[in-house]
Amino acid sequence: MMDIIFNMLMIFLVITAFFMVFTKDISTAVIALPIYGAILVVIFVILQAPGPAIAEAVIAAGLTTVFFVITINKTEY
Amino acid sequence: MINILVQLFVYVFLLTGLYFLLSTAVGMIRFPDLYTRLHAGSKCLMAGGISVLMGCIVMEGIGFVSLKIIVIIILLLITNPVAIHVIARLAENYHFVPKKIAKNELDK
Amino acid sequence: MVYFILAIVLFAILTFYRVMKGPSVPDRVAAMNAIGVMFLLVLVLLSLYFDRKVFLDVALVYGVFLFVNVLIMAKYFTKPEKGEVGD
Amino acid sequence: MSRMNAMFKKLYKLVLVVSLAIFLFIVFDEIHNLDNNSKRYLSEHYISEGVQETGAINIVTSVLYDYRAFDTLGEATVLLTAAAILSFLVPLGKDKMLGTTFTMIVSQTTKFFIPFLAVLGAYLILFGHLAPGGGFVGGVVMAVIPILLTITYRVEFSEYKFKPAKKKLAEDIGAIGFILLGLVGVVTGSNFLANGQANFGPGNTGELISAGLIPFLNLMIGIKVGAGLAIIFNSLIKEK
Repeated sequence: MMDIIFNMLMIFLVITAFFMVFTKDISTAVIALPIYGAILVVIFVILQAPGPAIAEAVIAAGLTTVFFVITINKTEY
Repeated sequence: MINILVQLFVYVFLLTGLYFLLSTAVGMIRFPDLYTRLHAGSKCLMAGGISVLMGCIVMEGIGFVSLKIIVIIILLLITNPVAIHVIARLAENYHFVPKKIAKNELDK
Repeated sequence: MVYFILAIVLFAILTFYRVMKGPSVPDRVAAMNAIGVMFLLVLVLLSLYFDRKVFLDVALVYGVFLFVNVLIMAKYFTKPEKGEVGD
Repeated sequence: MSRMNAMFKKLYKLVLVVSLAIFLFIVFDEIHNLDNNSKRYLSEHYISEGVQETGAINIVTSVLYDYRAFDTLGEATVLLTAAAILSFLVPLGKDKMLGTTFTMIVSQTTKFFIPFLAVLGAYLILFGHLAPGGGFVGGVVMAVIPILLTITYRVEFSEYKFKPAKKKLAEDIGAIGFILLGLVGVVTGSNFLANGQANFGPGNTGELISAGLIPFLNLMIGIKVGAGLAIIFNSLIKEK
């Protein structure tokens, strides 16, 4: 049963990554970035690795988004 | 006997939470307007989340783990309404006119 | 227990439709907030399923950073996109 | 014809990404084949002997701060360089970025929220060798406090609460303290940043003060990362 959840999360991860790459608007891509981080956190927890999971929750879902948002506000998009 | 009762409470809480989370997902898809979508994202989501976490507390019993889950409940109760309020403030910049409501208001 | 986790992941995938489709930025931010809370619940349920209380720390830290994300997106996404002002 | 061209371009991009993914999958499946037992003797040694040698329960921390501590020093140096160059390039100025004005609700919530963040960050730093977390994660959680102050109030209030000179001093203390703690290993007659080999008293595994130098290294990295990220954020948000 856990295999089905794992495979579903992997497919969701691929969908999110393709959406982030192929969308037209920059702000939409930045909004999709924390979702990508959240899916990776759940996958790491299923694989029994809490250390990389907590680092992923801090870096990909937290800091990268913060810096991207400020950089987008400073540019003309 | 008491074991069966605890199991029953857990299932009731979790199923209630799942119902509210399903209504959150359906509301996010089906509602026509931004403000109604915010309504689905605040109240239904918090009801579902608190129900699921209460089920976890009942399942776990009194201990260190349930204390941490109570901390998570307090975190959600503080942060999520403020997050929705902030999103509504963001929507003011875009000058939204909700079509279906605004027409009726102007006709009167 | 596993069926509940499966159901919540399914609801998160359903809510992702609003991120893809949503006509404006606040719609997408609200849907992102909903997906984040759903994954937080999945993390708590997984920590009870595997019976390791260490995983609750991950859920706590993720909740904090979800709030910070929503706050900073609402503060600094201010320029409306061209031709997409409406409901 | 142009629509045909655009469709072909889109299809070309998709085929490119898919073929790259398949190529990477084949290559990594060939290299990191998990069934191959002969390549994993180092990780076997870490898993079986790591707790006795270093005294830290968390194996990730024992690898990061004992076996591979020199890499951690390199990562910290990257952050130090970034913070130094940003604060050098953006010396002074005011916060002129456009932003939605927040109401009193958000500022009051921030006031309630900050002590919670401080407790969470201190817990993550101090229990780095017993639970997941460690210096980097705890430092980032501590750095969220000036970021929240900058978002809800202004940059001026944030820099009145946390003075830039003090933040720079904290970052220097973190960087120099890490190297001084590493030099303790040289004094006792073994390598730089040696912890398990130099026998610093692993103590009873599982207690708060155990595992030799690892909690102090965690503390130094936490101070350094927190101060550095706060400096980077405040420098990015200011403009001439």
